[in-house]
Amino acid sequence: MSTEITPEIVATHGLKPDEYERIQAAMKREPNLLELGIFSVMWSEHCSYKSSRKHLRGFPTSGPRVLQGPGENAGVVDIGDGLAVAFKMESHNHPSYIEPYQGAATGVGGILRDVFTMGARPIASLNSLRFGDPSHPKTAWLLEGVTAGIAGYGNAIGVPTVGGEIAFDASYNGNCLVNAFTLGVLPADKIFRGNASGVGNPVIYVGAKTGRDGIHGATMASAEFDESSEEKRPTVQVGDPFVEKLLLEACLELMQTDAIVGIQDMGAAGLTSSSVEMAGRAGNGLDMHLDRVPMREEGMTPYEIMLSESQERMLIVAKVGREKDVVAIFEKWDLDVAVVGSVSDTGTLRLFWHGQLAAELPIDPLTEGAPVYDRPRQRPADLDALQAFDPATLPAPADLGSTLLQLVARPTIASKEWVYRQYDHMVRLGTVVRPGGDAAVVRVEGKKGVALSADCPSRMVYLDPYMGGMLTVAEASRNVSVVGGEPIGLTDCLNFGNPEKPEIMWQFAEAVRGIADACRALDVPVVSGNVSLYNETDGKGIFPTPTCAVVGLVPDIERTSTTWWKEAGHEIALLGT
Amino acid sequence: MQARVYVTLKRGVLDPQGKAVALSLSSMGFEEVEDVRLGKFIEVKLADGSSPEKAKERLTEMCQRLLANTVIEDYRIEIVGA
Amino acid sequence: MQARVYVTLKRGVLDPQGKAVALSLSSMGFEEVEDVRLGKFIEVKLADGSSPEKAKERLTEMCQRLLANTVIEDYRIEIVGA
Amino acid sequence: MRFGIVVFPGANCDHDAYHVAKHVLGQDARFVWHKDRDLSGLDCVVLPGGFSYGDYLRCGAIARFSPVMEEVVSFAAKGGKVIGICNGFQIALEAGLLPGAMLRNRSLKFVCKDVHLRVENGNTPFTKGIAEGTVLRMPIAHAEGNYFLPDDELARLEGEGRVAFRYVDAAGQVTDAANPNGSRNNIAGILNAKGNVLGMMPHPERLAESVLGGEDGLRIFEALLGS
Ligand SMILES: Nc1ncnc2c1ncn2[C@@H]1O[C@H](COP(=O)(O)OP(=O)(O)O)[C@@H](O)[C@H]1O
Repeated sequence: MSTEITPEIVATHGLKPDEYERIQAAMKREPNLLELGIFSVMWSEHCSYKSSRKHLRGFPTSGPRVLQGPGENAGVVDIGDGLAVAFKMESHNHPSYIEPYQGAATGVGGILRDVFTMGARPIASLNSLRFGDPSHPKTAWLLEGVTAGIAGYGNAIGVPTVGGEIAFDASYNGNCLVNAFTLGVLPADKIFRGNASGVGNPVIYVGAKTGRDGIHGATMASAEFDESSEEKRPTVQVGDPFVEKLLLEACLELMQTDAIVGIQDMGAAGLTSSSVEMAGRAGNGLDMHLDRVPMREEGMTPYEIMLSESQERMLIVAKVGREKDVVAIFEKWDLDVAVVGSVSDTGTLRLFWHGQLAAELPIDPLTEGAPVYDRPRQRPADLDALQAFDPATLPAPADLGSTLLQLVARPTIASKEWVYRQYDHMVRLGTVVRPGGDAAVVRVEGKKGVALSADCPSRMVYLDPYMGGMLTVAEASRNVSVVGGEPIGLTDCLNFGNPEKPEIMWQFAEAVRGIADACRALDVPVVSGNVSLYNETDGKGIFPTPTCAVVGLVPDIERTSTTWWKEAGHEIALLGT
Repeated sequence: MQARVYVTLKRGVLDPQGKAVALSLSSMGFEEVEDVRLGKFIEVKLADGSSPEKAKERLTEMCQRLLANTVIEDYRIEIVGA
Repeated sequence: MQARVYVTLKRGVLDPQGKAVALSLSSMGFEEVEDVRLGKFIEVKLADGSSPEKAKERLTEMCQRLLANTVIEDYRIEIVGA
Repeated sequence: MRFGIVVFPGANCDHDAYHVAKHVLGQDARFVWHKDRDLSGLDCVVLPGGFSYGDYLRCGAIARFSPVMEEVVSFAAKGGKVIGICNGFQIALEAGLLPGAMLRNRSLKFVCKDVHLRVENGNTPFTKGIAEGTVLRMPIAHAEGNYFLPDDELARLEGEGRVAFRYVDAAGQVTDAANPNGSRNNIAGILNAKGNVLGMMPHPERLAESVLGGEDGLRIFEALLGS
């Protein structure tokens, strides 16, 4: 740990020189490499939301049904009769572009963990996908890999994938989007949170062993791609849905006891973000002995252990003296489990390596004290010209019939049956309205169900981000309501280009404003979400894609509607404008 | 001519299948099993008429483009019965 | 000690994966590909202390019981680095 | 009737089978942990669908070594009824309860959709009261349901009337287009020689309530109750 911190090392950690100065000020000394690594992860766009946070504050996040808003692993909304649903959407864009199968698979695995850490049993998943032009040489490979990865993970773990959306456009040629959504059910009065409270409580590591997977993935996801990133290929994380299924069952079994006080999944940024965030929420400190972490490979360093993105792992804070209850359950499910540390009142994260102090960081600067930027914004110069275009000036098609056929053959519009046939969309005996319509309906309990839809008209957002943001909320809400659901909550995944470009930042702020205003108008609170920036390759950004998933409450699953014509002779009415 | 391709996971890449097989073998009483890694064994039958060198070159291209996922896998090629 | 196990589909058992790989290879321009068969390549690391003969015997048992499904698959065992 | 649903690590249709047995049919049902050996008092053991041991190596290959499987084999030998659904069918094949093996679907893809089955043998505990030739709609959800048996054994299986269900089109015709995975002779489900063990790739438990789109699957369970 005696590596000298040079400007190059700072730069390879994705930190700007002024950010490094702030780190020195917060530490009141030079950080060592391990400490720098932890700062770089916590201050990455992915964990700190440093470019977006200011704007996200505009979302309406409360309401009579909201039991947990943004800030936890997933949002939770009350659905009555003592039940609640937890849901969230997350991106896995960059990993999926590098290795589509594993990238998409681990994206599904990650969002599932976010939901079951809240104490909820996952009952349905959605996904929203964007690929490049169908004729681009990589598109078919990405599409096949991503859908197979979603199927491979979701089918194996036994959570039905009941819907989603897919669109193709050249703006995604070098940067596909993979957004995964999961919803779970839990008792309204038994929500688990990522909270390291109770000084002296043991910190327990459970799940799979730690390997050198995806080290620096979280910082990679926050940096723009260039030609060489395909060369630099970091060690890709490989998902193990079988272990995740065991982890799911073991966690839910553990949650039936009263042995634990807090739990958080190790997503991107693994042990670093889970430990720091749990301590931060409780205003406590943590001591951890990294040599006690179950390891898959020999010769791993504290730096690698803290930054590893190995999948299917969780961090638990248990009540003092209840360690053995936790250990017994995880051993029953053949999972690794190790007491790695304890909660302290120091307000610092102290990491030990074979008894030696290897890092000591104040928690606050890592979480609350992370940079927040009000980045410059500017309306794109070409927008006026784009908006001035009047489609009515286009000549009418000579043959409407053949134009219609061409339209429905466009991959973005054509049936997505090829995709959802590969997803087990029926497991768990809940799928009342299957994929293929406007929204899926899934039974929760008795006659109660939820309607789910994820949407984003990204071209509209490109042409008018504010209006496009509103239309996104409107479309998802409409899809939910036409099957019989009352929209009760929304989660988003905001996929944009490089926020350091004023035009992109403007798109972002406008789209967020549009989403917020539409949510207010429709009375749909935003309870969770995710931001994915730097979706650019060689300076070319994607269409702004603020995907929204809306959850609707269906009071009676026997009263839903589907899209197809039912019988000859029925009357057809056209509603709306 | 016949080629054999062995595709294996790169060192350090998690092998969920191998892990499960190793566990199951040792619980079946094969305690001597310390580790299992699962890979692919691909037999490719080629039209005659080309040299083993040329064939190896072509096979390398096939591996790079289709047979192996070089992000996480290594491959080895053997040309037999030339 | 290390063992390598090659598991292949029996002749006469249709190999849908191999067929698909062969098709895509030839459509990618590798016209010389006449046939592809996909099998498994299993590397087993064994604790030291036993003879290669004994190891082979144990491996045969592992194959019969778990590693191969003899209704559809054949296997071949190689003991290396004894 | 008392159902026991085996819980293998990685199984994910265990709760579904339980729900149908207990809540839809109102029968007695309990889970049996894969490391337990107690099958006492059970009339029917269900090997449920899912991904036992992640389906690693081969579907069902590892699960069949679970301690409970020894008991299931002797339970079947004593005439107890066993139904293996999807992954449970694969496990039953690996365990030797039923003949044959599964290959990858010829499409190489996982496929989840409703298919039509024709009842080929109405004289089994699982089909009693359903006329031969009846066409049932039932979902499939698998990547390896391409049933294989060598020629001579296949002829014997057919000759002994041990094909329980075949994939057909809506009109009940055996066609290649109606074969969703490439199974030999469009086979969707088979019986052991004594007729008390059924393995089937389609999921009868998935269409057992009208709110989920149909009740054809329930008929298999109802036949069991009446047997
Ligand atoms: N990635 C996907 N995963 C699962 N289902 C999908 C996916 N993409 C589309 N679908 C399903 O296909 C149907 C049609 O999708 P799409 O054409 O995008 O719908 P719409 O145009 O109505 O938004 C919907 O029911 C949707 O849920």
